[in-house]
Amino acid sequence: MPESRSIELKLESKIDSVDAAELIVQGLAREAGFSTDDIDHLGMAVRESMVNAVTHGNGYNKEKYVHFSVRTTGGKLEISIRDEGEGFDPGGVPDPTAPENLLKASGRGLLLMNALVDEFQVGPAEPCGTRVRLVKSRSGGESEIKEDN
Amino acid sequence: MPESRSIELKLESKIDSVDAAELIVQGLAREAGFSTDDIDHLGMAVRESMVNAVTHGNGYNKEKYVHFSVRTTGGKLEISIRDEGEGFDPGGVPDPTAPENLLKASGRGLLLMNALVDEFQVGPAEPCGTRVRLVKSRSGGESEIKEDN
Amino acid sequence: MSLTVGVREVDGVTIVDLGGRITLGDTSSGKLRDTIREILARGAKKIVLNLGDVTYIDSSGLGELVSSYTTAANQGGKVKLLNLQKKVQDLLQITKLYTVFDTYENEADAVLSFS
Amino acid sequence: MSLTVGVREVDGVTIVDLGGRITLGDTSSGKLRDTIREILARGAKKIVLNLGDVTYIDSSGLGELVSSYTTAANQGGKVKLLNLQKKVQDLLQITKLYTVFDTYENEADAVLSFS
Ligand SMILES: Nc1ncnc2c1ncn2[C@@H]1O[C@H](COP(=O)(O)OP(=O)(O)O)[C@@H](O)[C@H]1O
Ligand SMILES: Nc1ncnc2c1ncn2[C@@H]1O[C@H](COP(=O)(O)OP(=O)(O)O)[C@@H](O)[C@H]1O
Repeated sequence: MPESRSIELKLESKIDSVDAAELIVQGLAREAGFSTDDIDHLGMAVRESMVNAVTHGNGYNKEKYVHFSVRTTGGKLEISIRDEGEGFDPGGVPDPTAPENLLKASGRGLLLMNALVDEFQVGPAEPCGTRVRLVKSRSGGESEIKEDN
Repeated sequence: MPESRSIELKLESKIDSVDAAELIVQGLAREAGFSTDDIDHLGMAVRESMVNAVTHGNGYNKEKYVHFSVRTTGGKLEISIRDEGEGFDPGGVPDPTAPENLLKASGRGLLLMNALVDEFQVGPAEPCGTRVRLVKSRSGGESEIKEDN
Repeated sequence: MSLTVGVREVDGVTIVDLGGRITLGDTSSGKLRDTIREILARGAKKIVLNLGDVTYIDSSGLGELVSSYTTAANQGGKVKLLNLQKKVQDLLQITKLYTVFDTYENEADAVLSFS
Repeated sequence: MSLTVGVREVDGVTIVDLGGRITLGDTSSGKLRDTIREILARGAKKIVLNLGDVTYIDSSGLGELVSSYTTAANQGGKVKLLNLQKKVQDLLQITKLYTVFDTYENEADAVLSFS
């Protein structure tokens, strides 16, 4: 069955939107035949990215929205998350796996996103804010977590 | 596991919002341990209700929103869908199962909603528009479809 | 999400193999309607909709099935249904559309019913 | 979605049974933090977090685990982890937090490790 679906939403800057995006992605991934591990990883990656958009990007501001879109085609699932925040320099984010950062209570979101999907991009968006792109393809069997961090 | 979650969203008046609400409800129902049949029925009921809110209620108007909320507590899932439309008189809707209406191409949404969940209410909302409430409890085994129509 | 449509001929009966979802807002509903119109335009009047791979249908989708039926009937044709999944059967039950449609569980029976 | 928290004592070791999701925005993170504070306030210093029924954890949840660890350490206590599901193990791997936490697969070993 050549399943191909896409959903585009303008979501409020609150945690409910994070939960919603996670459930939507998990549902589409399940429909598209992703493995349980892949579904888990996609859910986590989208959760981390949505949390950043809602908190760091939009600062829970009621006037700002998170622009969420997800598309499945064939065995590929593609997510885009854009906020209306100030933007930031991803290169300037400290490595959370460095010994001096290991006991910090935060700073692991970007690392997890990158590890949990096949393609991960983060950068400035038009007209403002930050855009994250997450892509994962249906894997054959075992879960795949990138260990190249 | 005493699973209890709730999600409240303000959604645009478009079909993507229908798909989103459906996937969210299906996901929460799955988490809460509903059967496959129950999940299907909840998905369909919420889809019918969202379609009405987006089309009949808000008329695809970009300035109007659909206020969607879902809550699971114990084995019970509760959905509320409110639009910003003109409202309507549910009592005045013709019975789609009457012989003279059987060959009509539409008019079966409210009937389906009522049949697919345990509790179904539709009526005027504050401050305007229509509110639909759908409640379904986790059933023991077989799917239950109300045949009392 | 897409509805897939395939058309084939068996002993003078036109079988339309449908797959996926028949719901509002997709291109799906248009696709089914166009297919029925083309079939009738060719002069074929015996039509079977094979719903075996239809995973999902909503009230708009049911409406499309009814429209197919009435469009065909208006031109002296007949639309019957084949391979209904339980979900779809339930919906025909609730809506009493089972009184409108002849339904079949295997293709041979459906084809034979026209002769 | 709720994090469930239960506290019990085994041979002088405080075991915190956690269940559900540890994520941002729930009351969950606060719950864990409060529990750890209460335990330390009672003077207990040997703490095992039983994650056997934790179905989900995100980076904020990981942060909460780390905070528990450092809060205890600052008061001369120690937090160890028990019964990690594969998902959680993967996250400790990616984040290199496995170098911070002692982890155990059964309760007896975890309790014994303090003596
Ligand atoms: N969408 C965003 N807008 C602005 N800043 C961001 C955004 N995403 C991430 N950041 C910055 O990058 C840092 C690291 O993010 P992350 O790795 O997700 O960890 P955490 O969210 O726990 O801090 C954040 O603390 C924040 O300063
Ligand atoms: N939210 C709504 N706002 C306004 N009118 C509605 C709403 N929901 C239903 N209606 C009215 O009730 C009728 C029956 O609805 P329904 O049973 O869902 O069938 P259909 O949507 O196919 O017409 C609609 O045609 C419409 O006139």
